[in-house]
Amino acid sequence: MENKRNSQTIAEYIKNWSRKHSLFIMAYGTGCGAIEIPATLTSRYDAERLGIRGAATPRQADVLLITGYLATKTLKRVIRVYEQMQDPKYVIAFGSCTINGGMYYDSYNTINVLEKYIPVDVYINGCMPRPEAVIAGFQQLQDKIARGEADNGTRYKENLEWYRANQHRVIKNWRMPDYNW
Amino acid sequence: MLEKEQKLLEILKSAFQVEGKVIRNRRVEIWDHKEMVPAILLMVKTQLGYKHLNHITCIDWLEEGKFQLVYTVFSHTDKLTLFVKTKIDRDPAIMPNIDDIWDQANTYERELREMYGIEFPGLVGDQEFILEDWDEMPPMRRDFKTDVYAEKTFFAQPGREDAQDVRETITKRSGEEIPEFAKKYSRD
Amino acid sequence: MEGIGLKILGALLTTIMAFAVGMTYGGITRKLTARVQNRVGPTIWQNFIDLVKLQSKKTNIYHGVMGHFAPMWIITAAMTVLMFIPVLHPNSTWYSTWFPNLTFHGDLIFLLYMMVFGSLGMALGAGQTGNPNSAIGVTRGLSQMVGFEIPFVLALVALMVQYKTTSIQDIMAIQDQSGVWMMFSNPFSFLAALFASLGMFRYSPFDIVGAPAELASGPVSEFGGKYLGVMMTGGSIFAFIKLTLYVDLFMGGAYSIPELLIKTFALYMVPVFYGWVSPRYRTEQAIRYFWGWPTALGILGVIIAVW
Amino acid sequence: MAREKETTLYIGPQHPGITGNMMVKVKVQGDTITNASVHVGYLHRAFEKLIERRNWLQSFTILCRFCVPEPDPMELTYARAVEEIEGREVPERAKYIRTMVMEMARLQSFMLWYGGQSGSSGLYTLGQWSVGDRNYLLDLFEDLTGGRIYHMYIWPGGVRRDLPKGFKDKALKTMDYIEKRLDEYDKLLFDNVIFQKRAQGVGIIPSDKAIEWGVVGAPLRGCGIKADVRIDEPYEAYDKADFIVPTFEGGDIWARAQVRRIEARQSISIIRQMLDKMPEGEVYNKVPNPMKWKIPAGEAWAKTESVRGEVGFYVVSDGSEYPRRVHVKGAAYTNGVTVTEKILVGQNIADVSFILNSMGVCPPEIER
Repeated sequence: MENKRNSQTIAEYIKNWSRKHSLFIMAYGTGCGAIEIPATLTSRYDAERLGIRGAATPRQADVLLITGYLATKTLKRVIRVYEQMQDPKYVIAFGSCTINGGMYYDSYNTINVLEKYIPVDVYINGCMPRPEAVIAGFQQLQDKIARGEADNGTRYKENLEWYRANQHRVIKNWRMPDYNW
Repeated sequence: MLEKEQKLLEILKSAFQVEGKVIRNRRVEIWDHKEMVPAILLMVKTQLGYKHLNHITCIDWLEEGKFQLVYTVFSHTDKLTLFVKTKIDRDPAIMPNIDDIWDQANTYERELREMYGIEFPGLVGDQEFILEDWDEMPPMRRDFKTDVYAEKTFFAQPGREDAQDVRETITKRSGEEIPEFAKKYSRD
Repeated sequence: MEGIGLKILGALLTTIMAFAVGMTYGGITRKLTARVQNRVGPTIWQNFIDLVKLQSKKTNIYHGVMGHFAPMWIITAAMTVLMFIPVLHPNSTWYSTWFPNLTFHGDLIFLLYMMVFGSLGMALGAGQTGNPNSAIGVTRGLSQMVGFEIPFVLALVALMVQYKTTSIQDIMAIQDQSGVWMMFSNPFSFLAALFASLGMFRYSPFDIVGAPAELASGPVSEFGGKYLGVMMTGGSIFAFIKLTLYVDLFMGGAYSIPELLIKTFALYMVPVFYGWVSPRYRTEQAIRYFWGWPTALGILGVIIAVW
Repeated sequence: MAREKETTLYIGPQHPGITGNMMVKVKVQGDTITNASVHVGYLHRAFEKLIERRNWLQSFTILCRFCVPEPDPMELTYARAVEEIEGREVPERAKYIRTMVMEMARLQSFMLWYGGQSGSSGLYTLGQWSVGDRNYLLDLFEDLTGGRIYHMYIWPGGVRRDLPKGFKDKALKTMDYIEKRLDEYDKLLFDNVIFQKRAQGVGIIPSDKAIEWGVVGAPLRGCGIKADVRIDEPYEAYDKADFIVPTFEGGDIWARAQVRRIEARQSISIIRQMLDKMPEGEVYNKVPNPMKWKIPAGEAWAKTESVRGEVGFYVVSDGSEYPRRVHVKGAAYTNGVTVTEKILVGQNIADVSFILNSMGVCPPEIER
């Protein structure tokens, strides 16, 4: 029992268990991987049986899916959405293009490495990842949550200056409110 | 065989003294100076029934110092596509505005202004259409080097630098030989 | 003293039951919906898991006083209304010991006023978040309420006229004596009230308040975490209240909890079934819908009652 | 009575009702839209710039990503433009396969449209059904090409490989299943009074302005104008197929939905015909070493009919291994920007997402 709980207190264990089984994903299709999200949520793959369902606004969501490459214009919106989400929050990055730029490595308008701008919990590689891969990615995230290792929000807050510096490098005109969590 | 196409070319030639030719069936192209383009387009739209403006293409001929603009119009009655082509100077690039003939030309021209830096006098609408806070050279110009810019602005994942040719990289990193059948596809 | 202790215990029990039943019904609906949609679906306890998760989220938003106040308002309103609802039939043995709560004679009119309190709290809270989606959602919610309140009130008026009382307990007792449920003695009023219930439960086609594709979940779009959890709790208690009220008024009440569950579940499935096959109405279409046949049926019900 | 306050509402880029990653900025008075502007660019990946740096065949990896819900028309259009410049012949069997693939792509896109149109109006059951059933079509694609969404199957000179064994039977079986399901969808969607009420008289494109505005595809046919690239300029084996191009009067969402309803059935019929009539033979007129493959200088304009309307490619070659310029005019460019801006004015705020879905707006195609 102790081993399974991974030296968490009972309260922590229950919290993490419920977080694991109830993941609200942010309805934001940032890239082409978004085409597989409907497939993942519908009959054949049915992610809702794992407790995964959509949430309409960032306030209610737990998981931010970065479905593919991010244009710099979208990056700005993604950062805003990410900062509006409430702790604990998780980020799943889809596709090769979030890992190293993929086929857009030389494009002037897409970022290459997502991790430099916002912390990422799970990467799902492939272009584009199949629904099976997406579900496998979600399960990896669930394991991570159950172990109590998913600390996306804290990582961001602790290294905020570093992330901000990277973000400012891409977003030249920074007109965004500062959130104080 | 190509009567409709020939007839269209005749009409345009007699009206505007343009050069032109029939490319194949359903495709006719004409060349003219940039000042004449709005007049030709207005005439084909109002009198010949070429009411559908497909798009405006810009081709950058960097070596000549010219931009080639192609206006593609289509007639739903004749099922014919007409290309109105013109070449303009690259610097300064100015082209008469046609968004009073077709409303949707407004977006096409805004895109050209943003991507190639072609000015359309009298064009209204936001300066930004697709890009945001862009302060470099218009990116679709051929002398804009996108890879240099990307390297300068974004972070490359380690391992990207030597991965220009995947097969070479594999041999270098792991010592694995390229199989015989794959060698004929090598770059040099 | 002993009496008060028992009463408090009974009130607590009522609240917990209302909450549990409302949440489970929501879970069962999610499961059934999934089955209709060719899916396996979540467990029927999924709503409880969601609630625990929402409560365990950190919340660092400040949207003004009303932003904090609105969820509390909703849950307070829900619990207050619950106290005035006779959960079981007054003649049943369970009732006199556990569920008398605060029911008194003449409570129907009082309830009519109290029921809108929750929505009011929502409106005030959503108004202060400053999100335009919330504001539009609230406007829509109030418009829709104007729509469905008319057939609902007409049905209740018919009821009060027919039985010449405003006490829910008396209405239940009369139905019991005559042996005919209101549902059968005045079917038109029942139908009018049933149509109104479609609007109350906000399933499709009347989910115009929180329509995700239009308003990004409407009034609650700025509420997350604990706020949303509290709202969810309040909402499920309200669902139980509406169902119980309908059972009390039209189906002669229930003598035991299993009977109550069967009757409420049957009623709950009506809007759910309707929702599966219906797209969403526009606001003015929804109001026109309520002011059409349901209102006519309600008037007919009143005429029959007066007769 | 004082005028109501005008509110600005941003629908998107993060919004459940938006089709993809774009933004519609609407000004509303009460519930009525007084001004709408479509903002794009959130998906700009500089494709046309990148293609200048890829060689003729490498471009295919980029091409299919122009429009995610329906990538095949992009491949076909580009392949046809390249073939026209180079003068490369396509084997007869490849033409039939291409036609079949195009119709399969259209059909799966129709299924996605069923989901979008009903989901945006709150009928989630149908959305779940059709998007779930779409998987069967994607299975066919996987059998045929190896990819679920992106296929890169159509190449200049034909298709990459022949039909796998047993494909015909499987395809026919799937078509039977889909046809049965389509009837069920119609019962749920088109026979539904609420859907009729929502769709009729909403989002009207005036039929006398439609051509001038640059409307293409199903919205144009919904205005009563018979325009379809498949019959205007028959390509591949479409001249050998027997199908009708439906037109409906009205120009509203209802008419557009009706057009798509019939076209989905026509797609099934064309797929069956193609499987039936397909001749034996080669499928690929092989290109030389793709790394050194040069195309003579020239320009070509090719277009195909996708679900959203005509997709046009203007391809320019300067005689080297790399394309000089590949310009893409997606169907959504005018349908989704200027036309949508015009028809949204005067509509109810509740109908924005509904109209966007009926216009088939696909943002990656607009900004590329």
